[in-house]
Amino acid sequence: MTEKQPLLSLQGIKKHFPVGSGLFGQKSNSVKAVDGVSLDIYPGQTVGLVGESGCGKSTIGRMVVGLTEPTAGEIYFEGRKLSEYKSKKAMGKNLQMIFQDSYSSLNPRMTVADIIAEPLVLHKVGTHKERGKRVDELLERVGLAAYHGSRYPIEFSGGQRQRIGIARSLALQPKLIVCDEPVSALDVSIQAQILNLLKEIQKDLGLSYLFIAHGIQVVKHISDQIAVMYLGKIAEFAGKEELFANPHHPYTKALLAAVPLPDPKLRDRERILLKGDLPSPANPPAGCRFHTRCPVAMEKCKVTDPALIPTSQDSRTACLLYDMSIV
Amino acid sequence: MKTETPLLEVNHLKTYIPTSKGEIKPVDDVSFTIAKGEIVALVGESGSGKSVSSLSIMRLNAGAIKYRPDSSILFAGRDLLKLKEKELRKIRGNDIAMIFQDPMSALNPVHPIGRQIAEAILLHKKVSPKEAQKTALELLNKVGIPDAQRRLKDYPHQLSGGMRQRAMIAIALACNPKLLIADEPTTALDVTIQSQILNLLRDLQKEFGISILLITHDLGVVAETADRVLVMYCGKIVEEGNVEDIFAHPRHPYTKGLMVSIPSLSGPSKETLDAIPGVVPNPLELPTGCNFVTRCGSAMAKCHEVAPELEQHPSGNRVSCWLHTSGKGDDEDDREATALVTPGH
Amino acid sequence: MFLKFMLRRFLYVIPMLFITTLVVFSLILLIPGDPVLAILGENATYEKVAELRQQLGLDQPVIMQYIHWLNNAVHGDLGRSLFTGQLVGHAIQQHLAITIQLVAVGMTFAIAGGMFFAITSIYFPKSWMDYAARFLGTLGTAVPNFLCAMILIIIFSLNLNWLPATGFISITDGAGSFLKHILLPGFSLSLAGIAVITRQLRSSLMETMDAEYIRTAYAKGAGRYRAIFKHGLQNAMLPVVTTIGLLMGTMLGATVVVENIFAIPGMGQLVINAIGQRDFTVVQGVVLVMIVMVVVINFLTDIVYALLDPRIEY
Amino acid sequence: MSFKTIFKRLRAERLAFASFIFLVMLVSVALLAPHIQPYDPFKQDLTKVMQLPSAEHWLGTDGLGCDVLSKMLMGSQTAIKSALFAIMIPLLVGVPLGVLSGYFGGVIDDVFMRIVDAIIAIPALILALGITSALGVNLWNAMMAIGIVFTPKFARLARGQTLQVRLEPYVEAAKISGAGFVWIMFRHILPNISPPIVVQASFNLSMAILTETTLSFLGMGAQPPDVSWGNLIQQGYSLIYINPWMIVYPGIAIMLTILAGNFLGDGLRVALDPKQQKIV
Amino acid sequence: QSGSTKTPDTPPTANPASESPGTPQHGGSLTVAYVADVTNFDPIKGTTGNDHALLWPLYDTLVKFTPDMKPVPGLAESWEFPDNTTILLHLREGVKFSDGSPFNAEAVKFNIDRVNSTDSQISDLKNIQSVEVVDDKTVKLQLSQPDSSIILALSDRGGMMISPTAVKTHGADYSLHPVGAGPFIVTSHIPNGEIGYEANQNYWQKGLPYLDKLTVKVIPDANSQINALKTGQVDFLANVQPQMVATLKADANIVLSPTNTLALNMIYLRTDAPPFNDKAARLAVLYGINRQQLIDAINFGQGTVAVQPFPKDYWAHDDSINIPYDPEKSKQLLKDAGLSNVSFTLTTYPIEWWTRLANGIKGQLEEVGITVTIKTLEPNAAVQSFLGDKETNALTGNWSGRPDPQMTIASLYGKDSYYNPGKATTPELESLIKEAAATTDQNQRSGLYKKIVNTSVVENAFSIPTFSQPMTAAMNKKIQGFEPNLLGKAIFSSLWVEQK
Ligand SMILES: Nc1ncnc2c1ncn2[C@@H]1O[C@H](COP(=O)(O)OP(=O)(O)OP(=O)(O)O)[C@@H](O)[C@H]1O
Ligand SMILES: Nc1ncnc2c1ncn2[C@@H]1O[C@H](COP(=O)(O)OP(=O)(O)OP(=O)(O)O)[C@@H](O)[C@H]1O
Ligand SMILES: [Mg+2]
Ligand SMILES: [Mg+2]
Ligand code: NI
Repeated sequence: MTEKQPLLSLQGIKKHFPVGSGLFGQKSNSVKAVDGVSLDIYPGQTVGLVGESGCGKSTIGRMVVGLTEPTAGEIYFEGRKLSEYKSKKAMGKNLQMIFQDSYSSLNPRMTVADIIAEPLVLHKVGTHKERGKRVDELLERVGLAAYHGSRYPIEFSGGQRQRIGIARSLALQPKLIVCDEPVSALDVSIQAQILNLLKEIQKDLGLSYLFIAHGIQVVKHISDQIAVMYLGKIAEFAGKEELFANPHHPYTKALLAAVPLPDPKLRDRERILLKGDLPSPANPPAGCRFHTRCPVAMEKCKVTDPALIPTSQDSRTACLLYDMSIV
Repeated sequence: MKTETPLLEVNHLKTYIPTSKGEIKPVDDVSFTIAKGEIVALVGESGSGKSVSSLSIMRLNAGAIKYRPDSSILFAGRDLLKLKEKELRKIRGNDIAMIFQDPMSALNPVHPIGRQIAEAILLHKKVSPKEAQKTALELLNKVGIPDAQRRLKDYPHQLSGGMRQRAMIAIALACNPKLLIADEPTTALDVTIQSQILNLLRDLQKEFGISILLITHDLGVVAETADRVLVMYCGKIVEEGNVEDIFAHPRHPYTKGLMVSIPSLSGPSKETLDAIPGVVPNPLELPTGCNFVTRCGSAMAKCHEVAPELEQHPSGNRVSCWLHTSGKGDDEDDREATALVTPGH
Repeated sequence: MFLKFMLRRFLYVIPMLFITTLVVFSLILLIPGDPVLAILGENATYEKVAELRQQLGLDQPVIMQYIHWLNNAVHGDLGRSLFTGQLVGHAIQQHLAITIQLVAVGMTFAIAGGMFFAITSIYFPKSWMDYAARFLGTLGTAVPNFLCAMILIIIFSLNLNWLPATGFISITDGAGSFLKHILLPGFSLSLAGIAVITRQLRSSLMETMDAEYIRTAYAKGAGRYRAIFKHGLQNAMLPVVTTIGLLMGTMLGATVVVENIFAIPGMGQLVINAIGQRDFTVVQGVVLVMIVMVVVINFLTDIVYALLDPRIEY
Repeated sequence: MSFKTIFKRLRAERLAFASFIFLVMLVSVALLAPHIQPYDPFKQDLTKVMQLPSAEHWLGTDGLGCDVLSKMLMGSQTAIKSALFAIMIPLLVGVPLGVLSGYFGGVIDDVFMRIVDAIIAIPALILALGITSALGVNLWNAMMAIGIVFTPKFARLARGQTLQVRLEPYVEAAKISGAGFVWIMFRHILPNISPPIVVQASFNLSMAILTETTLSFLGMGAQPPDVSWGNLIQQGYSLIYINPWMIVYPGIAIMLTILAGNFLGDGLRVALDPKQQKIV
Repeated sequence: QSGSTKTPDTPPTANPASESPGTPQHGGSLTVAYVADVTNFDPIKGTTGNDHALLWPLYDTLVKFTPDMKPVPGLAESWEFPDNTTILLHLREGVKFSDGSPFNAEAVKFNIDRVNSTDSQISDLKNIQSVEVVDDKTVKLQLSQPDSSIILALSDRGGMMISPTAVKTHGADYSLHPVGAGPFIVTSHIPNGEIGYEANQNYWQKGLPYLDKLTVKVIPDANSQINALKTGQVDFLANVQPQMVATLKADANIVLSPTNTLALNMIYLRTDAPPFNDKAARLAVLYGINRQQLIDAINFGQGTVAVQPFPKDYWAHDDSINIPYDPEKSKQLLKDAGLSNVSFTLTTYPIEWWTRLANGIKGQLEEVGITVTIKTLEPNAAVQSFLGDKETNALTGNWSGRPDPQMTIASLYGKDSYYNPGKATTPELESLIKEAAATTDQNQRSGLYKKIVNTSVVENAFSIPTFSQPMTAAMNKKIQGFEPNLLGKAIFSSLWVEQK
């Protein structure tokens, strides 16, 4: 790892959503959407976040950009606590987000130029004219033409809308962009275009991404490090090559095995089939959260919740198989 | 090609939809067959007409749909497009069954799933509701839902996504259909669940010899599941062939493009992906000539003028591309493309 | 669990009743025209007015009057009419049964009619019945109910002489004559309701019939009839159930007009009379009872909703 | 969506467009009323009351010998002015309250919504009667009462819509960029919740006219010398055995206007629904 | 006029115009449509003039009246005036209340004391200082000052005898269990719905009533009344609205019985504030109204021009008093007084007929240069606004009439009269009113009333009479025995049904 100071550092963050209601509407239970996650992102790096639906990926992203307050833990940005920022405004300059649903992330009643200019207006950047110029630049940067600015989102295809969303997120020249499944809704051919664009932009501007996705191929393509999440916790965190070459956590292994490969010759390869579904985050299993589905679960997994421990130079895993301290 | 008569034979299917802005042709002259016990995959981008084709088989398309009169869909010798609604009803759910992409919305939210499975049985078999419930229980067990007895009384919202899709499959299997049409059955599911469901489908196919028309846009799913592949683009089939063949030697530029635009899981990742440029044309403003011409890297003048026919390629595949009209070999391109897909092997 | 749900829903009703009664109470006190002057008429001397005001408690601060009234109301005492001296509770009892019968019939017509037209319209799309149902769904909301009542009377009473033009016979005094008397007012009362339910149910059914589970039903081999009645209707009824609760308030309000035209001695007549006379105790009492009825109906619709929709957690 | 597209899409809805044309005509008639009415609508002639239609008075005369046609024209002006007035109240009061309530949630929301529920529980006509008698019997007070009665409905609608819109990613994107409530409300929420509110307003414009008619019938609406269709109907009702036509004209005018308002509302619902749009 | 207007309470007189052929037949039942329910079955608590018709079947009064409003014996067989502040009432023998308790001097004292108690809304008898039981059948009324109206006032609410036993038994709930000595008893009452009466088997007048059963249906809406009558749901309609007369005339099954009444349309003026503190302005209004035109237009010809508070056939009426419609004179009056731009607010009720009338008046007055602003308030609020809050200059109202002219004058033109909120008077008028109160001879009295009317209306225009309101009863042709009276309040107990 680099000695540099991380750009973003999550330290033991939790997010519990109160749910359900007692007789008088009092909250009786909570969904432990994120339950103690620590993660660092370094400048110019991309950290991928994968995991099954509902495991808390988006919640982390939203906490990073300040859309949700963590229940516990701290987020540091450039060494400063996010909670110390006076306003969202100050954060918004450095932290931006790209959303999954390219349609609903653009206000259908605003022109594309207005949408892209919005962050600039909010931060009182430049004059009206200058902003206009910047919008044109941004549009071109993402592969659209300046004349597209006067149109409405409805007039664009999904991929084009995603480009507009990217242009908007770039407007304030942020240092980190949270990409919450930016390509899941797109066709493969378009997906590739957007992934290329994101990479290009990173190269040009040197920014960092927190890249959230289900699709492990996509994450692999774009990330430097990858965090595999399971039920509100990080199961394994590793450098990309390391993770694929040598996965440690049984969940990571199962996940990789489950991805269908576009090669019919590999169809009969051996693979680990996980039983059952993801348990509800409202009452996660005791001990290791994965033990209910883990093909190699041990007795102690039912009681001990494993910590994230280094398994190799570049990776850490939360699994008792690798934790020698617990017998 | 198989010599025995296929289970399903779709001939020149043309499904047109009149809209206020003009007629769109989501399915325009599509022909294919499905043999008994075969899994055929239909792949293509969003909007290419996969769902409309599959719905046309059972004539379930919504709205003011027109099937052109020269189309025919022969199932066990009968033209489904010409059947009376009443006769068709006897086939739906009985000989041909369907499962859909989003099992949440495809299940009636106000009925317990037991009732929904039993209904499929009661509609076709003269059995008592009690027996139907019993069969439903067996089906739930068969599709691998644990604690099936209790689940019978559960409502869809009480099940997880994977279980819902299993319940959908149970409904589809209720009357031992000969053909199962699965329209993106795993798109809404997580990969770990997806592999469970795909496994289940494969097992069912093996056990009962059901034919499956599997609609998907995930080439990985195709590679892992299908026997034969149909690639659709803008309402037409652009390439058809054996699964190994297609993946080893994609011939149509679109098929090739699809294969290279997926990031590969094995081996080192490339800096940039070879994306197909441009976007799918608006169905109301299809280009003249080949539909793919606007995005094709090897488009020729001819491509802009005349649409190619789907022709038999010497390899056995059928391709609809001027690059591959009879006699013209082009194995160099093929090798290059294939290499991109599976560099590690 | 279900009992707990009901209890929770019920507890929620209490603050609502409290606010409602406060609104009604203050509103009534805002109404100009001193009831004391009206009661005393030509004999209104200064002393007499003051005396009567005190006697009626009208000299106290409004909030005290409210608290006093509320306290009594909770104990079932709604006071006495300022004019007739009759116990308000008693007066309401006499009128309530009539209005309940009227509204029940109106509601039945509205629901039955609305469902009939909506389903017909969906079952036979683009047929004349569809257009008729759609037209009715709009027309019904466009005809003031007194006009409707008048037209009905002109046709069925004055010209055909089939049904009586005025009056009311309680169902306990003979179902036949009850029906004869209630048909016209019941229909006039329900016209807007029929229209509203037709519209609502039709659009909700239309949406439902596009749902994927309907396609699933067809894919199973179900026919139209089954798709609509077994699968579509229950889902489509859900939003309508809420509407039905709201309709109740509209209908209770409309009894003011309908009861007037058909000379039916119900709550509507009672309240409009009392408003005219500034008989505050009666107005307060009647409005309170009407609100309680609406609230109870809404409570029941919530319960029905929860029963119809298994997704509601209780 | 620009007005042009909305207009284009509305034109595709035939009935709605016809209604739109009708309403435009009605508004023109209302605006032109002072110039096109054949007589001064207030000019009484007690020697010629309740006359049947004639060449001189196309629709006859009313109970004071005024020209009914002129009064009808005048009434169209009143109908439009008063209905707009009535609808302004929920739009200016109910909608902002609903937006606030939906956006901030929590205690404000609880309190607002309890009040809204409570007011909705009061039978509307009775509430309107109460407010009118509290404010005094005349047209504007009646319309104000109607406006007040409509307000909770709009508040509820606006709240529900806001609840949805405030979670839309585009609102979150604005929040990330540092937008405050006021910005979000005016740039994002109001424009996006306006279609259902416009639709509702379109229905309620006609509801306002209808309710005024009912209030007039009960003697709590517009009072002569103010001219409204409602009080023409009231007069027509009370003099129906002298000249039944007197109730027919305002009756038809009201019904057509309401029908048009409802059809237009239906059409707008479709025209303003972005779901119905396709990528071009 | 129209149904729900509150009319300050009134008494009776009329033309015995109706000819009832044949002899009365006993038995049968009758359904009457009536505009409003009784406000209270306790006569001292009722508040509107509409109550009488519903109370008379139940309560006999000490004095009754002829159709032209002359007093005739009722429960009091005769009366005498030993001096001008004493009245002796000789009661009828053998009368019992319907609960069986006897009607005697004690009961009369009980009732009259009750009328003058604080519970009571009646002020007609306030000049009765004390009631003395002379013997079982004789009562002595001691007056505080001469009051010629007392005798006819005893035919009104104040003279309705209720059973003291019933009052003692039921107390505050008496009104739910009313007991009188009238021809009927109340058997059922659905408030705002229906009152059921049955013949009182113990009625003192043998052979009466003819009917076994009388049902009164409350139908406030005028159109609904007509519908009910036309469809045969009711047999009798006490008061047909003027605009309905024509349609009923055309119906062969229905007989109309029109009569003139003491009821009168008035414009009450606020005489202590501009513009009506100026006599010229008042007189300009008096002359500026075309009364016949109002009758024709607003009432479709029903009614007669009135310029004095007493109608034509009434003994207090004087033919010589006449005020022609004279717009020129109005203008002249205003000009002479130097008044220009006279304008005033006229309050009326939110009822179609009333607003039409008020607008008619407005139109007429505008022709003589007086601007009228109409303010519509509900009856109760209107009266309060005019009399109490002094917010408006004038009120259209109806004077519902009183049995005795003295009662009328006392209510309208006395210094402290209820309908004289400006306390307008002249010394001459005051003394005339006093004198009339002390006079019992009818001829003398009518002379005095002529003078009173001359001063208050013709010379000073303290309030402006417009036209007298006719009363038209409508009934199924099988109904006989209806006797209309000048008071304009129907008496149901004389009705009988022709049986085929
Ligand atoms: N506002 C909220 N209130 C209550 N529960 C919430 C809320 N937001 C998220 N959750 C719950 O928290 C858990 C994690 O949600 P999150 O959206 O972070 O998952 P995810 O990993 O992004 O899933 P997906 O891949 O489906 O987007 C889920 O169980 C979800 O239901
Ligand atoms: N009922 C309809 N009315 C109008 N257009 C329709 C209708 N159904 C489908 N289409 C259009 O037909 C084309 C093909 O649609 P289809 O649903 O078959 O695509 P698909 O290949 O299944 O896509 P996806 O992968 O998104 O499911 C699309 O352009 C779609 O917009
Ligand atoms: Mg997510
Ligand atoms: Mg599809
Ligand atoms: Ni491999």
